[in-house]
Amino acid sequence: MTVLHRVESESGVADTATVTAERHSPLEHRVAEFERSAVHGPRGVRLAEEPFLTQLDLRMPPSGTALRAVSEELGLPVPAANRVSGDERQGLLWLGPDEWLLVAEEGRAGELLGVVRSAQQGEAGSAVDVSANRTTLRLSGPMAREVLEKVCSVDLHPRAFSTGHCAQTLLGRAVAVLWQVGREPEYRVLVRCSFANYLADLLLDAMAEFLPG
Amino acid sequence: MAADSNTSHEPGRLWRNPEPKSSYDVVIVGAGGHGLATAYYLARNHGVTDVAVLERGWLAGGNMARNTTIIRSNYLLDPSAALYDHALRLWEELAEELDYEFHFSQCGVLNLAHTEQEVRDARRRAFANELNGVDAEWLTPEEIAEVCPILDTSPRLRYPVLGATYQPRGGVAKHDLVAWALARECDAMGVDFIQNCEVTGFTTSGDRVTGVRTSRGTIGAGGVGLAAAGRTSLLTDTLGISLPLQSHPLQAMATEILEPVHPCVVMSNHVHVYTSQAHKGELVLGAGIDAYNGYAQRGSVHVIENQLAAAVELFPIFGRAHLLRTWAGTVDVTPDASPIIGPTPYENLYVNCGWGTGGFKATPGAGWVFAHTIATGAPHPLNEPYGMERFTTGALIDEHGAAAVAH
Amino acid sequence: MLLIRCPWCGDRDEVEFRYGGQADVDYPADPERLDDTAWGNYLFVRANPLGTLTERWVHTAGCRRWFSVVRDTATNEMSPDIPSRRESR
Amino acid sequence: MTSSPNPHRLNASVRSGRIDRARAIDCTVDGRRVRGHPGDTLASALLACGITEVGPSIHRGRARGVFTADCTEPNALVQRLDGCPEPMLPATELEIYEGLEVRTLSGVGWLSGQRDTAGYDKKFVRSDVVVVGAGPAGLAASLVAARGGARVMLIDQHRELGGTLPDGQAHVSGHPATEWVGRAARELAENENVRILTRSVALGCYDHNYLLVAERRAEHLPVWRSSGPRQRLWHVRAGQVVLATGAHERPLVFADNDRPGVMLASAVRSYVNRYAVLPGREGVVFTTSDSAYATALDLLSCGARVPAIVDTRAEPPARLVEQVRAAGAQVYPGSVVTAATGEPGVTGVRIAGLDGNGSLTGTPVEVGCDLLAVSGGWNPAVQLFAQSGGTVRWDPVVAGFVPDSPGGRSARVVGAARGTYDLAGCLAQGFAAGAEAATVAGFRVAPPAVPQVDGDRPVGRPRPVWAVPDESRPRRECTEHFVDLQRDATVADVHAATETGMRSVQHVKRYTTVSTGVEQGKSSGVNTIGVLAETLAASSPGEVGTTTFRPPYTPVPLALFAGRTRGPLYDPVRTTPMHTRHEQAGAVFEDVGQWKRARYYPKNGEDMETAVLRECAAARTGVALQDVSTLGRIEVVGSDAPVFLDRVYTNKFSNLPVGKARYGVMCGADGMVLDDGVSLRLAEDRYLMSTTTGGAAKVLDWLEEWLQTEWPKLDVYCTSVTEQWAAVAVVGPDSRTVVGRLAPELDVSAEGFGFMRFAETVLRNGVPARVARVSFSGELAFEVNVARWYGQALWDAAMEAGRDLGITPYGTETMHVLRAEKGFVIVGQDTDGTVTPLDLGMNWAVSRSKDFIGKRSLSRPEMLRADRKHLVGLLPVDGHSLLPEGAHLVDQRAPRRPPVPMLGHVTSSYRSAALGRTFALGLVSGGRERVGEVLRAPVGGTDIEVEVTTPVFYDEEGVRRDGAAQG
Ligand SMILES: Cc1cc2nc3c(=O)[nH]c(=O)nc-3n(C[C@H](O)[C@H](O)[C@H](O)COP(=O)(O)OP(=O)(O)OC[C@H]3O[C@@H](n4cnc5c(N)ncnc54)[C@H](O)[C@@H]3O)c2cc1C
Ligand SMILES: NC(=O)c1ccc[n+]([C@@H]2O[C@H](COP(=O)([O-])OP(=O)(O)OC[C@H]3O[C@@H](n4cnc5c(N)ncnc54)[C@H](O)[C@@H]3O)[C@@H](O)[C@H]2O)c1
Ligand SMILES: Cc1cc2nc3c(=O)[nH]c(=O)nc-3n(C[C@H](O)[C@H](O)[C@H](O)COP(=O)(O)O)c2cc1C
Ligand SMILES: [Zn+2]
Repeated sequence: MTVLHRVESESGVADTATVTAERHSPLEHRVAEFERSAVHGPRGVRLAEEPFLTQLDLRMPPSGTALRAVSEELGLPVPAANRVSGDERQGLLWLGPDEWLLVAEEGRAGELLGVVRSAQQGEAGSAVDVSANRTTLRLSGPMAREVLEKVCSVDLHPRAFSTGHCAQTLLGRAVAVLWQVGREPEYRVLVRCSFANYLADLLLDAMAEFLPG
Repeated sequence: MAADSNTSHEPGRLWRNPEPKSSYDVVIVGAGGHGLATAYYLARNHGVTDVAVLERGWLAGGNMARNTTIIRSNYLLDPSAALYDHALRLWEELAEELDYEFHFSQCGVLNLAHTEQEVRDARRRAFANELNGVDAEWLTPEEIAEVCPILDTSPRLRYPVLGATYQPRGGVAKHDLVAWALARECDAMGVDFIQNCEVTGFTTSGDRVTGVRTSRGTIGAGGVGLAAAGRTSLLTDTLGISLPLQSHPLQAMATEILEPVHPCVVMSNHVHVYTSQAHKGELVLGAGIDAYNGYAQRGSVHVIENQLAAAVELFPIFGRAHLLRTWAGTVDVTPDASPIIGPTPYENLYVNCGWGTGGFKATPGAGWVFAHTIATGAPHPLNEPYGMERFTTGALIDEHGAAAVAH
Repeated sequence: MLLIRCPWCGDRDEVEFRYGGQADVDYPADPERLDDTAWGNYLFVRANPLGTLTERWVHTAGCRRWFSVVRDTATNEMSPDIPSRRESR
Repeated sequence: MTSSPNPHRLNASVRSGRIDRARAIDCTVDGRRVRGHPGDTLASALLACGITEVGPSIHRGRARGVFTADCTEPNALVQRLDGCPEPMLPATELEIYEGLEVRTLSGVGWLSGQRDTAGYDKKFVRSDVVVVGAGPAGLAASLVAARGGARVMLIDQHRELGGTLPDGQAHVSGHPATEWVGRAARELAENENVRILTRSVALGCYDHNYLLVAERRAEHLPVWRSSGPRQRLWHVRAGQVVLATGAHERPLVFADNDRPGVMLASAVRSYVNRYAVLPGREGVVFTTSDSAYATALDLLSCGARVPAIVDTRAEPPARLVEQVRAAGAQVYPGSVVTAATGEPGVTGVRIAGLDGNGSLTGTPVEVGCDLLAVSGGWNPAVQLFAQSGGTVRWDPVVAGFVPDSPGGRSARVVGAARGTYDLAGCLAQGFAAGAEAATVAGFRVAPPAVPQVDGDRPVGRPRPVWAVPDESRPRRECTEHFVDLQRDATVADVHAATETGMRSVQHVKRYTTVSTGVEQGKSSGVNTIGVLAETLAASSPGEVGTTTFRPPYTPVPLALFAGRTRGPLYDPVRTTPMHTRHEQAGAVFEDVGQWKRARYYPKNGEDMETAVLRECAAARTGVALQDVSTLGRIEVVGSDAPVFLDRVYTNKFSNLPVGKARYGVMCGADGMVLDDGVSLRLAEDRYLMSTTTGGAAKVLDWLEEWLQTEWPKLDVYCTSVTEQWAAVAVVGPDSRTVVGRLAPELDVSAEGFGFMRFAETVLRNGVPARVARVSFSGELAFEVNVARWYGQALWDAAMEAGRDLGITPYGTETMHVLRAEKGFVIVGQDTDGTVTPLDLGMNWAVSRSKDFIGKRSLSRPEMLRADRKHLVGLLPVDGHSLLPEGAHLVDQRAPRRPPVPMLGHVTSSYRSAALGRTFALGLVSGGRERVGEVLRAPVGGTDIEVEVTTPVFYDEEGVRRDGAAQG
């Protein structure tokens, strides 16, 4: 028997079951290459993919009750502009005056969508599962900022951008969400899947300078 | 210098620098290529020589001094093909007619296609050109390589060259020399060039313009032709005429002088660059307008970076050429990328504007039809479709396909 | 490369934005009641001043919000529009 | 040892110079070996070897020599030959390295076909205070700003800090100034907020304090020793800018002033003090101001003779005169060099008096020399300041163009760049500007006291001379008085320009080509302006004004601007999650926007036509599969979503039932078709819109624009989910079977799953999916959507499910054929921005009962004309001939010779397996009224006759979409 339209769960389609064996991330074939390109030491920098993170795009009026309820329910304060509340395991990224990206560990889209929807109580706003929309690159190492500065014009100096900061911006010719997750520095770069290979190429090319020899 | 003689000029003399008279039969605003050509054909074709060309700066110092000098007539739509090819036919005789070597070189123009849709569009244009009597050929990558060996036609490119239209009659001319050649002939026929004379407004009587207010006083006029390019709407605004013009910076650049390597003109809409080598030897490159309105005659540097990336992609050999100078003009862009040439609500005021990124090639043709419009009070058949009423009726002449990249 | 102050994300380079021309051009309340000239003006005629222009930009590579600023078209000096009448909700 | 390879190198006891004598470097110039040391430029190495002459001049082939020691060099331009050849490099700026090989040029370089393998890098940074120029003024500014805690960036084009200090003999606090430089450099280097970029030229200063800086990272190294990028282009956004760019010395214009051996006085100092090279043993100095006296003293202190110091001023400062006299030089006050003599190099000068009116007096005397050091005064380096709109004015005291009041710009100009030529003044201005800039940037700091300095202090006013009168010829005949050495332009040329009627320096520049070479007027500009001012009897050079200062400050390779944006990184290649499957299947790809889409899948060497016929046949008679993951997807959510879609689509979406899908068309405000696609109604307040592949970003922007700027009150939110989904279209009579196997839980029967419905289900492999019954081919078809990361699994599962049925992957070309057979348009192929939905015959999709964006435009007079171009079908009368896309259609009776009136053109044209013939779509004037008419398509000299038809060729009744017609 088929339900022709499942209004309740229409956005949950992607996450109902996590059929991991059937799942492929855009950069899974490049793991070895990432390892080869890693540079360690004081002028080190490394790139890796962190695939399949749960991501929900939240849109709601910034002053509405829905937002407060959602924030309370998630246990994450509403972040200030260009900031992230929470941490790598569960973080709420500011994307715009009425837009946030909830990023959590893999496989939690259905659950979190439920939490958000029920907190929202039918008030204006939208919550859309975008977990498969982007993949995540992780760029870390003492030279990570140097590398990003080759492809990104946002001010990444520690005085302006540090752990817990995020920005939607251009990396080369790709739009991405940049999130500093650690002091080393360490960054997460969330990028649409179809741009992932380009961005990996771009970052590896920018990293090449630090390869010994 | 007295505004006395219209006898033949002294050797080397290009123009007198007369004081403005109190009035003229016709006042042209703007001594760019179009203003000069208009004055020339007013005198030559219509015997109207009591003409002043008023210029806010130095003669031909606007876009005429800044353009990448590309001349071609392979436009898609009938009115455009007719107008631009009329211009090209005039170019073919102009140097001789004016007895002035301005290095008009029909080195040929390639318009590259990089996607299947571009191929369709380009072939459509080439087919139309043929039927309009405009020379056009469709070239395969191999044939392109023969015309322009330094162009990378390999499939290696991110956007490989899939083909190109080729107009052998197209080419370049040395812009400054064209202006001087026209100016010399106008001057000899009695036209006054008044430089450093900015028009700031008009004097009117009913629906007639009686003169222009300028930084050098009011000058009476039997008729006024505006050929002020990027500043045209500033002038029409003073009369409450709203023109659909937006003035944008358009940048170009040149390298140092190099031995000849680049045999023709190459233009690419898709990767957005166009290139040629001037007769002196510098490579001249350009691309599209800066997004924002602006009169500063300078633009943003990322526009240049993008077009140089495209240039080096297409021409790997350009990598070690040096960027010597960048500059910008102020171009007036219309919604359909076609000019406005014709009458206005004021019965003796005419406009010639909206040439955007591509009016140099039209210089003699535009001057021809604009002179006709001013002299007779009615548009020439070639500029009939180019009136401003088309933005009300919807009869646009949409040349974005042919003009999307500046040229 | 203009430096544009997105009211939400802060100062960013021009490449992150798309230009939207003159600000505050309203969509006519009842287009059918406009004559062809008025409609043509709505479609095609925009201010093109030498000097200050209140203009729109959208932060395409960032928050995707439209906003207006005042810019001098002769010098490119920019100041944020005060207050933003539209483009907020 | 026979002879020293560096005969002109000064003994270390006389001048140590800033070179490493312990190591020798050999390079090759015009095939000759030239030996120098680390620290040498090619020019200093040449001079050390006694080579003064370089390539002859561009037009007149006159002998020329090294003229400067900096980036204003007009003569010593070389083509580098080692590595990837590079044209027109000034020898005065080229640091030597082992293996450097060059050829001297005559003003024209060349490009080689050799591939440039070097890397070019970019970097984007912000800085509170950016200081350009690391001379005393710039160093002072940087020191103070850094002490305040600001992020400081100090940029200088040379390898060492100190600006011109190492060229001279000044002292600070009683010690050589270079020691002060060393201390400053250390302090800055130790401050983590300071970034020092040497070998870096600030190319341009753009709006909003944006600077572009070209850093040479590996250019001074042999190719084999360089790793990493050869050059790096820094994009610097500065809070505050301090320009301490120094000044350029002006040449002097007199007869034969271009002879090898004529050299700027400051360059002579530079060669002596910085490079320990003595450019001549008998040096005449010709000057208009104080600074060249130091040149004379330097020469004398190295054992050279200075037979004459020729000063234009009748009363040079007595202190200077005494000093040089005491050292053994003779001063000729109120005098000029009228001519350099010698062929080709200078062997002497002719000196005459110059009276108060600027006329020559007395009988010229001849003085022998092998070096003529000239100083026509100084031009503050205002280039960067002026580029972004700063204005300059003529300062008669400085005798140069100086920055006008900053006029609201945040650039502060200090030191020689604003005409301050004494060291103490430079330091004071630098300190003050650094403090000010830091303070404005939010880092409060006060300037320190200026240390005690001596040396290099001008006291007298200069007396500029723009062109020394010729001894016998009038100006118009001064054809050997060069104002621009690089462009071979003379006083006579400037004069000729004025005789044409030209008054503007802009015209003169273009007429003579003065200042258009690689020095861009740095050495030629002001002299030309001066000559012009005199010719026009202008009150001062200020009345003439300058030409426009434009970036870049010095020439840089185009490849540097391209940076990383080359080859595979030129533009992102976007691929779908099934991409590798297409590659494995041997697909040929096409570029659609940034996407690579499979165009067709040739088997066993098929050409496109054969492959497409096969793929089409599979779709019409069996089952075929296409990756449609590139289609744009937007979730439109909110209580006003139905109202909103009614406004953006020409047809209605508010009455679409939940669970159903509808095709929609969007127009621009001008009424022209913008995009189209199918939208699903997921819930009362939720739609999933699809857009064309190329339109995805554009449509989302479009929706946001209207929502935010026109209808902010609507409760609607749009979210792009294009890449959340991967999708395949399963097409053909057998698609039901395949989808039934793929999604066993789904009732795929015609009754259970009607056209334009959609359902959610779980595929056999456990993957959740949304299946929609939509068709872009007229055939029974399903679109199966899964989360992106299951895309490849979906493809594999579908192929597996259809294997026994011969499921055939198909590409965009087949898709185009299939839809064209049904008369479905492709936006962008069958439309071009000038086509309305009515032109396409889509009246059924254009609502009369509601307003939508663009509606008003459809009633403009032009849109109502009967002869508008309509979308029609076109059938070549000969069913084998294929109309070329883009071909135009003309009336049977149309003339054969141009201009031929055209009625329209072919937008899509194919061979059809289903129709067994060729067919096409086109836009034809009054086309709907012409159905049945036969037109001609003239192509390549022949005509193809075509019949105009309605645009639906296949299954006009639409029975196949339910699979009913399955045979
Ligand atoms: C960078 C660049 C590249 C280009 N490349 C090409 C190309 O390759 N091929 C091509 O065909 N076209 C090209 N163009 C376009 C072409 O230059 C213009 O379309 C054409 O020059 C415009 O006509 P014009 O010559 O009369 O305008 P201009 O030369 O700009 O003349 C207008 C004159 O009016 C004067 N003026 C303005 N206002 C007043 C006033 N109030 N009072 C008095 N005088 C006034 C101005 O000072 C100016 O001299 C290019 C333009 C630019 C900027
Ligand atoms: N008449 C005179 O006696 C006279 C004239 C000029 C200079 N001077 C002396 O010269 C010194 C001037 O000091 P200062 O600090 O003003 O200037 P400076 O000439 O010492 O230093 C300027 C520095 O800026 C660099 N520079 C210029 N443009 C640049 C660019 N676009 N990118 C990167 N670097 C660039 C130059 O290469 C130079 O190193 C003082 O010692 C002064 O006494 C004397
Ligand atoms: C076709 C063409 C070729 C040019 N070639 C050179 C050149 O070789 N050297 C140069 O310095 N400028 C060259 N220019 C640029 C001019 O010097 C100048 O920048 C331009 O006319 C704009 O004027 P402006 O910079 O004074 O505003 C060229 C301009 C054009 C249009
Ligand atoms: Zn923003």
